[in-house]
Amino acid sequence: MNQPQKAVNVVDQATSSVKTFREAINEALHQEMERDPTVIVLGEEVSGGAGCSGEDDAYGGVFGVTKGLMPKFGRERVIDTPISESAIIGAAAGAANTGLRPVAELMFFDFIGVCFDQIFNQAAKFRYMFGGKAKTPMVIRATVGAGMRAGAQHSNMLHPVVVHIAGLKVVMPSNAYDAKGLMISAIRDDDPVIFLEHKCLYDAKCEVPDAPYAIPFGEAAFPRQGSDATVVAISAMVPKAIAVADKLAKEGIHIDVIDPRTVSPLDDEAILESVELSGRLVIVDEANDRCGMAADISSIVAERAFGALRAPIRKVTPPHTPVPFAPSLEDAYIPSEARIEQAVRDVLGA
Amino acid sequence: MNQPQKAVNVVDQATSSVKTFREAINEALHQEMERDPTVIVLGEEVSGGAGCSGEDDAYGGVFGVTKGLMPKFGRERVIDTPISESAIIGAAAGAANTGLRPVAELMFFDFIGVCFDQIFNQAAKFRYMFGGKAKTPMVIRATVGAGMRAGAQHSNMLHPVVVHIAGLKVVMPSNAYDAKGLMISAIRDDDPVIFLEHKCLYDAKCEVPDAPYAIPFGEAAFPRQGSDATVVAISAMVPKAIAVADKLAKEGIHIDVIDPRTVSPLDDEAILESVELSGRLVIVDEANDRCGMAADISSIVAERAFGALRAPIRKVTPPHTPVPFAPSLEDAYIPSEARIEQAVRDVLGA
Amino acid sequence: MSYSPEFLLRAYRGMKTIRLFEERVTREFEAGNIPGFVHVYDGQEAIALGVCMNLDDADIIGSTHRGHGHCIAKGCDVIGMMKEIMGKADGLCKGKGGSMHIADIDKGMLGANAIVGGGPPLCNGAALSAKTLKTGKVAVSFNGDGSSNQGTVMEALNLAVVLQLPHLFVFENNGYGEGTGADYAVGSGDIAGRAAAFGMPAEKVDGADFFAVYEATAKAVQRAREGGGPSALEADIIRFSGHFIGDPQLYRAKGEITQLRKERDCLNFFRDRVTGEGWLKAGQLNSVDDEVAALIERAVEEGLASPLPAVSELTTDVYCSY
Amino acid sequence: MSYSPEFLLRAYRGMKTIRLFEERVTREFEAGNIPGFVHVYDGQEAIALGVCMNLDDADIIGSTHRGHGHCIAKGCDVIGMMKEIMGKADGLCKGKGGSMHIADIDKGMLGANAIVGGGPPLCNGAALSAKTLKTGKVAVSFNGDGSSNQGTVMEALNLAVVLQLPHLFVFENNGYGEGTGADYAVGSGDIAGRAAAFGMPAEKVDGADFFAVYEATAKAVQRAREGGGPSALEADIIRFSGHFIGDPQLYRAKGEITQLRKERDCLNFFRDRVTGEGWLKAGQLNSVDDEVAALIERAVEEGLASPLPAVSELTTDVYCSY
Ligand SMILES: Cc1ncc(C[n+]2csc(CCOP(=O)(O)OP(=O)(O)O)c2C)c(N)n1
Ligand SMILES: Cc1ncc(C[n+]2csc(CCOP(=O)(O)OP(=O)(O)O)c2C)c(N)n1
Ligand SMILES: [Mg+2]
Ligand SMILES: [Mg+2]
Repeated sequence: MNQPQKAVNVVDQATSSVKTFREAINEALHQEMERDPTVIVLGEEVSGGAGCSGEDDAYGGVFGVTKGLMPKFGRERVIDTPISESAIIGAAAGAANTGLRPVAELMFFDFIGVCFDQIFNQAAKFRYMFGGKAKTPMVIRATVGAGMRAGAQHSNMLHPVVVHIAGLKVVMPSNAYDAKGLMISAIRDDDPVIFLEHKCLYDAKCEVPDAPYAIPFGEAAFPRQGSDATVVAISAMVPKAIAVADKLAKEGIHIDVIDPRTVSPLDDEAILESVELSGRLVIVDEANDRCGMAADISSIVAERAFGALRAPIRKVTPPHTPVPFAPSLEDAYIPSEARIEQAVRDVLGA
Repeated sequence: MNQPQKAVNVVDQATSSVKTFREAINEALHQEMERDPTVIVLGEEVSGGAGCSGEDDAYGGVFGVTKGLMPKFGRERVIDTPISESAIIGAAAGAANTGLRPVAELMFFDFIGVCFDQIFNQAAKFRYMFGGKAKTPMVIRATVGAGMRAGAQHSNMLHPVVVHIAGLKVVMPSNAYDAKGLMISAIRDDDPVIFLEHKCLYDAKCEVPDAPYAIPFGEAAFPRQGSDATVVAISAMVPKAIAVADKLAKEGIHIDVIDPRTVSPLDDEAILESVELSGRLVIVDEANDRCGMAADISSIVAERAFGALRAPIRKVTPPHTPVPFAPSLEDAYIPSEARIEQAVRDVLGA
Repeated sequence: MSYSPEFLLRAYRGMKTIRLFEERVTREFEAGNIPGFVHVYDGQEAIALGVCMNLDDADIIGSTHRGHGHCIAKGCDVIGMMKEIMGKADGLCKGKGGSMHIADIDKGMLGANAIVGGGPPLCNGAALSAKTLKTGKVAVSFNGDGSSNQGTVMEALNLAVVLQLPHLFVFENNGYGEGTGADYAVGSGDIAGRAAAFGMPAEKVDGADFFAVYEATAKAVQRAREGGGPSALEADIIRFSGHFIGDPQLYRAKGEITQLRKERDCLNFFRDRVTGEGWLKAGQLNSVDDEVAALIERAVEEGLASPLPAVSELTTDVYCSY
Repeated sequence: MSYSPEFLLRAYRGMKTIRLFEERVTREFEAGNIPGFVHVYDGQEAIALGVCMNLDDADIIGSTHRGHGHCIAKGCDVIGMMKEIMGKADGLCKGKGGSMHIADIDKGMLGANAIVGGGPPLCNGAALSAKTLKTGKVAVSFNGDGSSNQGTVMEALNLAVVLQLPHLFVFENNGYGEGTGADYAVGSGDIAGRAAAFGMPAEKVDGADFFAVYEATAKAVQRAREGGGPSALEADIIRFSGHFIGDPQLYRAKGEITQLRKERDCLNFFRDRVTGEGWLKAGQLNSVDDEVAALIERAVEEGLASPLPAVSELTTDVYCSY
C-alpha cells in the first residue's frame, strides 16, 4: 500500500477505506456520473446482457470496472455496443464535440489497431484543425499489460504510440488512490484522455478517500524518496520499483522512486530535479525500447541534465519481441524486480 | 546529388543514369515483378481507371510511382482496390503467408489508423505467434511527411509508431539511389517491411544504376564525413543536413552526416562509432520528440557512448502539435536548415 | 408539395454560391493563391442544399474531403471559408485546417474530413448527443460512393441502427472514387441496398433534382426527429470537375464531362423547374446570380488581402490545457 | 446425397474429438494446468466438420479466438494442440501462441485470432494467392455473429466480391458475442442478408445439422474453385459453454443451457441420423468414442509432461533476418 506524497486537494481524508484499483475507478465513475448528467459510458459489455434473456449488468465490463453503473444510470447512459471499435470511439468523439462527456471503453488497448484513426486523426486533432473552436472532452479507458498469459494480441502496453500523438493526454495510474483521483480529473478534462489500466493492478489495494477528489495531470508522485539514485517507473512497474527501493533501503541505499502518473503531459521537472541530485537514473517500463517511453525519458534527461549524470542511464524494459504466451517466456519478458535491482546497483557502481 | 559511401553489391555501375526518386522506385518494382512472378502490387489507384470508361493506368498511383506496371503485368498482378485499407493490408498479409510477395500501397501513411491492426497485430506477429512457422514477405509502401500544404491528416511521419512494433522493418530512403536498392531488398526480404517515401523527395534526382541492386538493411550511409560533429538525419531531413554540412565545410567545420536508411533495423554501431570520435551529436527528424525517433537515437547514444559525449545531444524536430495547413505555420513546423545549423553550432560551442 | 419564393431563392442562392465558389477556388488554385490538395463540389450542389434546407444551425453535419459545398449549404461564412482555404489567419479555422479540415461547429458543421469514412462515426456521436440530451436535433453524414467501402462507415451504419440514432447517411454517388468506378469498387453496385441490409430505411434519388433530394431528406429527418432512428439516402450525381484540382481525369471517356455538364446540371434543372412552374421569374434568379458573383469576388479580395498566421500560432490550440 | 462409412466415421471422429478435447481443456483449465483466456467450441462441432470435410490441407482456413474446433477439423495434431494450449515447448507454435493464436500453416490453418475480425481480411489474401497462382484452392474464414459488426469483416466481404476471390465466409451465429445478444448487436438481425448485400450468394443453414452444413459448403466451395467467387454461410448454432472458461454466464436465462444441451446437440443429431438411416452401427460410433477418449487422455498426459520453453526462446522467431 503506497501513498503517493504529492497527492493534492484531497477532500476529507477522514472518511476513507481500503479499496482495490478496480473499486476506485468504479467509484470515480459512479461519482462523476452522479455529479454530471452529461457523463456517459459506452463500450462492449460495459453493462452486458443487452438483448439476452438473462440478467442485465451481467458483466459490468469484462474486468468488472463498470459494474453497477447501468442499474443506477440506465442503458441510456451506460451503453453496450456491437464489436465495432471505430464506431465506439467515433461516437464518443462526436458526442464530446456536441455536449456529452463520454467515457469509452476499449476492452484491451491492443484493439487500437481497429480504431486508431478515430483516436489520432480525429479526436486528437479537432481542436487544432478547427482553430481552437472544438472541445473534445472524452476519456478512453483501456486495459494494458502482460502477465495474464493472454498472448501477443492482448498483452501490449502501446502507450508510446499515443504519447507520440499531439492532442492526446495519457494517464497511467499505478495504485488505487491515484486511479480514482486521475479518473475524476480525466472525466473533467476538456481534452481527449487515454486512461490505461494495467490488468495486473486491478486487485491492488490501498487507502482511498470515499469522497471525490481530483489529481492534476503532469504531477509525478514520489512513493519513495532518496538521493542515491533515481528510478522512474510506470504503471505496474511502480510496485516493483518500490519493492526494490525498500529492499535496498535495508542496506542503507536510498532511492527516489518517481511515478509520473501521467506520461503526457509528463512531469519532466520532477525527474530532472531528482537526477540533478542523484546523478543516476534507471527507467523501468513495460513497453520495449524502440521509440518507447523509457527512451523518451532517457533522452530528456540526457539532454537537460547532461552535466548532472554520473553514470549512463539504464533502461529496464522488455525485449523487442511480441508478448509470448508460455508462462516461462512471459515471465522473462516482463521487467522483474531482480532486473530493476541489478540496474540500480549498476548505476550506483558506475 | 549525394552518393552514399556504404552502398554495396552494386551491379555494373557502368550503365546508369540520373533518375528521380519516383523513377527509381518504379524501376525497382518493374525489375522485381519481372524477376519474380509472385510479386504483386495492390492498393488504391495503383493503376487507376478500374471500372471507368476512360484510359487504364490513369494514375499509376496518385504520385505516379506505380505507373506502367499494370499495362506490363496486367490487372491480375497490379490490383486496384476499393477504399478499404484494412482489407488491402490484410489481403497482402494473407497472400504473403501463402505464396505471394505483395507490395501493398497505403496512399498516405496517415491512413494506418484504419488498418493498423492488420499491420501490428497480424503481419508483424505471425512468425512469433506461430512459433517461427510463418513467413510474411510483404512490403507496405506509403508516403509520409509535411511540406505539401496537405494538412493535419495527410502530412504525418508516424515512423516512430511502427519502429516501436517488434516484427516490422522500417525503411526510409533519402535519395533515388538508396530508394531503388532498398526497395529491391524490401521485396526480397521475408519479413513485413514498411517502406516510407517522403512526398517532397519524389522529384529529387541522382545517378542510379539501371541494373537491379540490393542495399542491405541496417547499414547507414555517410553522405558527408567529418569528425567535428555527428548529425543523424532521416528521410527528407538528409538533404538539409547535407546542405548544412557543405556550408559549414566552407568554414572548415567538418561533420559526419549519417543517413540510417533503415530505422528498424537501425545501424546504431555506425552512429556510436561516429560519436565516439566527434563527441557531439545532433539528430534531425520530422517526427515530434515524444517517444519519437530522435529520442530513440538520443537514448541509445546517451547510454552507450556516454563517456564520449562532450556536449548535450541536440534534437531538431517539430513541435508537439498536429501539422498545420497554413504555409507560414507548416514552414515553421518542419525542421529547417537554419535550425540544423544552429544546433550544430550549439553542440560545437558547448 | 409547394414552396415559398423565399425558400426557393434561398435554395438557389446556396447552390449558385457553391457553384461560383468552386469555380473561383479552381481559378485561384491555378493562379497559385490556394495551396494544398483541393477537391471541389461543383455539379453536386442540389444534394448539399436539398439536404441542408431541412436542417438548422443546431443540427449537425459531417462532411468529407469534398466539403466546401456542405459548408456553404449549412450556412458557413463564405468569406471566412475562402480565407481558410487560402490558409489565412482570419480564416474559419485560423488557417490551421484548410480545405480538407474546414469546420464551423457554431453552424453545426463538424468538419470536412481528409480521412475517407472519418465522418460517419463522429456523426453517430452527434446523434447520440441529440438522443441523450433529447434536443430533437439530427445528424447528417455526407459520404461518397467510394467511402461506402470503408469499414468505419459500415460500422457506423450498424451502430446507428442498434442505438436507433437520429442520423441520416447521405451517399453522394458520383460514379467515381478518385479514378476508380463505383461499379467496380462497390461489390453489389447498390449502396442503398447495402445500407438497408443493416436495418434502416434506404432510398435512391436523383441527386441532380433538388426537390427529390429535399423531399426524401424531409421524410428521413422527420422520422429521425420523432425517434424513428437512422436512414440512408443514395443520390446519383455528376462530379463536374476532377477528383482534385489538377486531376487530368484520364479515366474519363473523352467528352464525358462536356456532355454531362450540358445534360445533368442541377442548377439548370432547378432554374427550368421554378420558372416553368411559374414559382419564380428568371429576373429574380439573375439578380441572385449577381449578388453571389459580388460576394465571391469580395471573398477572394479579402482572402488575398488577409495575412498568413503568425508563427506564434503554431503551438496554440493543441490542448485546452496541458 | 449418399455418404461412405469412411466419410461418416471421419466426420464423427472429428466432431467427437472436438467435444472431448474442449471438455477436457475446460477441466485442465480449472485444474490450473492451462493458463490464459480460453474459449471453447463445444456445441458447434457440426459447423467445423461440415465445412472442413470439403477442404484439403492446401485449402486455407482462418479462425477466431474460438479456434480449437477449427484446428481439429482441419487436421491439426491434437497432441501438439494440447501442448500449445498448455504453453509447452513442443506445442504446435512452440508455446509462443497459445489458445488464441494456435496455427498450423502446413495444415492450411492460418491461425486462431484474438482480434475479432482479424481473420477475414487475411483469408482474402489466401484466396488471392489461390486465384493468382491458379491453384484451384479456396479460403474459408470462420466468423461469429458478433464479428459481423467489425468493419474489417465488412471490408473483406466487399473486396472478396470486387476481386471475385475464392473465399467462403462462414458466420457461426451462436446468438452471443460475449454477453451481448446477436439480435441486439446485429442491426438487421440477418447476417446472411448483410453478406448478400455486398453482392455474394449467401445462405442460412442449421449449424447443428452436419449434413446441411456440409452440403451448403460443398456448393459454395465448388463455385469458388470454378472461379465463381465468394459466398457466405450463416449457420445457427448453440454455444454450450460460456464465452470463456469461467464465464458465469449471468446473461443467459436459468436452465437455458441444460435444455439446449439436451435438445440441440449436433453430436446426437448426427448419431441418430446415421444410425437411423442405417449408414452406421452404434457400435462403430462407440468404438470411435473410445479411440478419441484415449487420444485426448494421451494428449493431456504428454502435455503435462512436456517442458516449458527455455528462456532463450524469448527472442527467437521475431524476424526471418534482422
Ligand atoms: C482512409 C482513406 N483512404 C484513402 C484516401 C484517399 N482518398 C481521398 S478521397 C478518395 C476518393 C473518395 O471517393 P468518394 O467517397 O466516392 O468521394 P468523392 O471523391 O467522389 O466525393 C480517396 C481514395 C483517404 N483520404 N482516406
Ligand atoms: C477487435 C476486438 N474487439 C473485442 C474483442 C473482445 N472479444 C473477444 S471474443 C468477443 C465476442 C465475439 O463474438 P462472436 O463473433 O459472436 O464469436 P463467439 O465468441 O460467439 O464465438 C469479443 C467482444 C476482441 N478480441 N477483439
Ligand atoms: Mg465518388
Ligand atoms: Mg457469437
